[in-house]
Amino acid sequence: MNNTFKAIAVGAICVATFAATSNAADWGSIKGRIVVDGTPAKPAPLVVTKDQFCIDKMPVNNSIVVGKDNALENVFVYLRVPAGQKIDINPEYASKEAEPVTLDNNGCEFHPHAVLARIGQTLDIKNSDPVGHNTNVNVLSFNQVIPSNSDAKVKVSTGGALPTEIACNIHPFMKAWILVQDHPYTATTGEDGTFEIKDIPAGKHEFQFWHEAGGYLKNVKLKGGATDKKGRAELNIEAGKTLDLGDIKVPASALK
Amino acid sequence: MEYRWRLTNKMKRLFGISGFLWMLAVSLSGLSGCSGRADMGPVADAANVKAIRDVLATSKGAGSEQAAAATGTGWATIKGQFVFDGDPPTMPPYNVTKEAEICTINGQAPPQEMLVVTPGSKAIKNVVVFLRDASRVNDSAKPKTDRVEFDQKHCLFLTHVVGLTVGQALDIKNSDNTGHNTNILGSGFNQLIPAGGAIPYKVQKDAQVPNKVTCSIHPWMTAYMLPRKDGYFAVSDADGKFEIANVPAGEPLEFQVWHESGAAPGNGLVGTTPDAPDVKWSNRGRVAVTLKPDDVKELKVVVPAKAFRL
Amino acid sequence: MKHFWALLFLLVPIFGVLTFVLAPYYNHSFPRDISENGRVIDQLFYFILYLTGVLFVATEGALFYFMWKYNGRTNREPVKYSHGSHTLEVVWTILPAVTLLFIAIYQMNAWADAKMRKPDIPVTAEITGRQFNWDVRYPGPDGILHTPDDIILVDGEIHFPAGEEILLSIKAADVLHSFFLPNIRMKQDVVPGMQQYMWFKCRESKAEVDIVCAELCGWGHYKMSGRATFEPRSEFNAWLAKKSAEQQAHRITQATP
Amino acid sequence: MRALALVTATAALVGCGKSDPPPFRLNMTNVVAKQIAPEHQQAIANILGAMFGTPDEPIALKETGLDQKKLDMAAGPVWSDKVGAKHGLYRRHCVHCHGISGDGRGPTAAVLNPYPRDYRMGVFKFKSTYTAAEPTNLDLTKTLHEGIPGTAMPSFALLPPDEVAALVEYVKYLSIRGQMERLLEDHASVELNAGDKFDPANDPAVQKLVMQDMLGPIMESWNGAKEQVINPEDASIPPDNRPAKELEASVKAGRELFYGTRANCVKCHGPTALGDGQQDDYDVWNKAINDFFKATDDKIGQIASLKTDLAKAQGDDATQIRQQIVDAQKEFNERHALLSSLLLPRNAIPRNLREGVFRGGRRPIDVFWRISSGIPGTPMPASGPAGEGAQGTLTQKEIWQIVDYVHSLPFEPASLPQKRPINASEVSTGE
Repeated sequence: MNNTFKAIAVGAICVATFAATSNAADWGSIKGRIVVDGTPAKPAPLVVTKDQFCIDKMPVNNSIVVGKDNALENVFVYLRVPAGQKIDINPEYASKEAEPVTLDNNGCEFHPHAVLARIGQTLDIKNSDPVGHNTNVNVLSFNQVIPSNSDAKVKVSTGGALPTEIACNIHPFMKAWILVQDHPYTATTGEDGTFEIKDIPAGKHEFQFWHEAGGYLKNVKLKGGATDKKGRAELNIEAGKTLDLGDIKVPASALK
Repeated sequence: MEYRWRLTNKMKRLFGISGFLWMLAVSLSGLSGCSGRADMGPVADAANVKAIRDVLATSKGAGSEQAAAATGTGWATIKGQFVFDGDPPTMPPYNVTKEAEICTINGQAPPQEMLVVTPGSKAIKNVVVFLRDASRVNDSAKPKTDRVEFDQKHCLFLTHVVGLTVGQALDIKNSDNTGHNTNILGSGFNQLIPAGGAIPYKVQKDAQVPNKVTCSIHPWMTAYMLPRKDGYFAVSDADGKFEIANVPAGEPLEFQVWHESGAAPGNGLVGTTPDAPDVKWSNRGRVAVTLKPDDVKELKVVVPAKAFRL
Repeated sequence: MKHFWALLFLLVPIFGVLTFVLAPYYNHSFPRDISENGRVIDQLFYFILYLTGVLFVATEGALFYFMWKYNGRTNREPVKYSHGSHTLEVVWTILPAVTLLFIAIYQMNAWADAKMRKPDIPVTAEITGRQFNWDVRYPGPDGILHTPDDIILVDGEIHFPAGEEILLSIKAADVLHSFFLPNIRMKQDVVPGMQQYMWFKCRESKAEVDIVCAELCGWGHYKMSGRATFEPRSEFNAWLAKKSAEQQAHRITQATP
Repeated sequence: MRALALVTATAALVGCGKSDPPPFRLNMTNVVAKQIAPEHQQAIANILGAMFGTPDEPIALKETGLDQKKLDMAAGPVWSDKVGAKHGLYRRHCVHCHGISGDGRGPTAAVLNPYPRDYRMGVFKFKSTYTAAEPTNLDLTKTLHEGIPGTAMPSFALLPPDEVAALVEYVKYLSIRGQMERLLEDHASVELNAGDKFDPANDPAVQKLVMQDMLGPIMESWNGAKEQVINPEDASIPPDNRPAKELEASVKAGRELFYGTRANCVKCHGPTALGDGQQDDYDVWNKAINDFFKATDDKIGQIASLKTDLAKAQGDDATQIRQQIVDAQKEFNERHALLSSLLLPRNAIPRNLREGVFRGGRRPIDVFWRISSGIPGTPMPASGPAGEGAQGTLTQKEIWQIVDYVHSLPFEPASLPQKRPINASEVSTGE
């Protein structure tokens, strides 16, 4: 990584569209794009031994997924609420709270790889493979056999400060990560590395940047400062505006 | 020549030194042996452990399990009404799979009773409220012995939810002209009630949560029976009203609110009492409240849709 | 003091004999014997004890006499060595040999009863010693071991019918153990992979005795104990039936506390 | 002079004598893995000391509802009073394997397979409640009464009932203390930065956090265990002493489920149920240690790559990387110092069902519970519902059929040629 800051082509600027109902006055949004600076280590190929169906599917080790022009996928970006404090939630999210969060065992892979859930929601775990899976969501102490073409529902009752692992004990190579918070201000970066969190109460908030291959994304430079030792950055959300962090470069050495 | 075994001075000194060294080695190994492997990490130091302990001792009880405070004096009454917040789902009819001519009301299968809400007033029926463990029981709430009627008609349990005390008898009637075999789960009672017949069931032991009552011949028939060791329970009626009289006053009480489709663990029902801030709800549908003697506490309980598992 | 060492060594036979004489009064002697042929084994033990006791006191007395007579302070002249005497060697070889031969023959029958003459009766129970527990497996109603209706208990409570010949087959699951019933005067070492047998008959109608492991088998050896209960055949069958029913439990037996 | 040597030798040999009372130690694997600052480690040790006391004088906080008399009976050094009532039961019977703080790493733990239980996670394998629930007192008493066949856990049925009850209470005490410690450590690593103070003595917010937000849920799950017991419906329970033909039908149905694609037992227990299906997974206890070993190895690679970056970097980047190298080196040294005290992680090997040794109890109801709520903390999944009213993978009737099949396995003659597993098509996957 050379010493001068090489500007990389600015990501596509998407126009922030406000939901009609939320009064734009005291809610703001944040968005940005996370890219890898340099080429990260190629994750080790998966050892697939079980079930011919999985072997044929040849699932890929997606612990580090780098998309078009180095976009880093599956980075968890979320508002960090210090222990014991509460944050008020935009009414816009009330309707979404009832919908179940789906997690699909598909092609001996978990879709999505990075799951977001709120305390109170229901996690609906589907299995659309012809082989049986047993999904082990450690944070919910849930570990149940899911036969092919059926599903299991579990109430999301306990959360944690950091994302935790989801595994399948029949196919130990399958892995996903789930972040459970009791507020909706969480996001994961998509294929193009972009993330967006809408309707955040205006004011200074601390945002956590975390990725399974790097843990806390430490000392990452971004607009208005850098993340600290624990991958957090104090950012100010202005009412009615979208704070665009643009491209956030994560050093390749941070991801192993 | 007899050989006299005598230690020469040199050898004596030699023995002395080696003997001493040997003793030293043994003592060192002995001492080091019992100090064990050096464990890592800090150890609590007495000073501020004591400081913290004094502070913690004065703190309030933790979690919803209120510490058993001294029992208060006097009695009070708690009553109120359960109201559904939002528009309630319409109940589909029971899927009658057998003896349709008996089990339907003028050709129509009766609506299910998983969540009975009177339209308009939105009152919720069949919500069970009971005091979890009473430190003292008023005479009016001592276990009763009168009989409770429990009839079945059109393959329906006419009383969907019933509460009774240990010692009471349930007269299980069958006013259909087909057999029902009433099975009270968890109590071991599972008998065939012939058409037009009646069989009494004497309640022996109480339960933490209402027992489900089913009929093996008509599997869609369901009812719930709550046996308690004291009279501190109530089932909300058609307009959602309930009343429990003479509960112990002046001490923290914990009521369990239960509904057959309650979403909280153990079918608890988590509601809200907007106009009674001193009432605290736990996420298992347990209500913590303290009543003043001779006080009649009126609670308007608003229950959101997400509190039900529908 | 001139004869300090002689007197010191005199204490050995004195205390030796005293311990055996006083042991029964301090409950350190043999536990109560409830076995049919326990008497034979006790007699054998006491016979050998007396025999060796007499020899022990004799040799200790000789030792005391020589230490008293030839103590270092009064005998200043150098030691006179003798180059051995043939007759003495012959005598103190023949005498012990004969005595031991006699004991060997004398006890042969008792040993055969206890270890060789296996009664031809069905096995009452199979005991398996595993690190720090005695598991027992009863053949169950069909009388055949290793069938689905066997009754397997792991809490160290073993019951036997009293007043009838019992045959036990004993195994070890991991390391050396030794199934020892002090009150029955029977002890059987078990080696993993080998099948051992033990047979006895309890002459009392009701008794509850200890089971102990008599072969060091690891840190928990001291804890590897059990209770053997002897009861009439009717009570034994009732107990077995209760345990068999418990083992078939499909329902929760007691209310959760 | 020789007399002097004699005296020192005897003093040395006897010298071990009265050592000072053993203290509780923190879970250093977790503390070092989470890089908790030393002053926060001390604060955690103090809070735990205040709430739970020491191994010799345990404290039963009224919020935990534990019985102080039982804890006193079980804790402390081994002695018995005039009346013969025994004290220090934990140290007399359990500490050798389970360790002073219940970490399952007592002096004998290294030679045992499987390792003794680490209570501090609050996860128990053999119980009658739903997967996520804690065991009831009856479950813990049953484990003490019958021990765990197939492991080195012996039966303590010969202890009088009040001693067994005291030991059960002390195990719950160690477990609650362990769960509390884990929450404190998680809090310290996520919320606290280097300089922050963490002292409930003079900060009511921390006191509320510790006593209510942390201890509340722990006690609620322990106290709620009684209501989480899985009580199979009477209708699903097969009748007692049923005819052989009916049993065979049930065993056959159980066999189809065992090899079928709904219960998937064959995937881990292997085509011939010898436990040779899936042997490279870990239970939660060993996974934590395995992750610790792997993270320590990764540290080496990380330091190396940082060094290569340092060679290329200048200016403030260089100082930053140099600082990162120092931190990484410090962490590696701490980890390395701990490695020697850790026991090598072992894989969780699925049970060989043909041995007929049932660790959690051989009664049909015990095997029903193992299948219905799985074995928490291990890869064994639940096939029944996850909680009251939830939807299980198999119906209770089907679980009883698998119980019959599992009970018939040890008596299936080994000489019977093992049929190739029924491929999916043959087995009905319909409801």
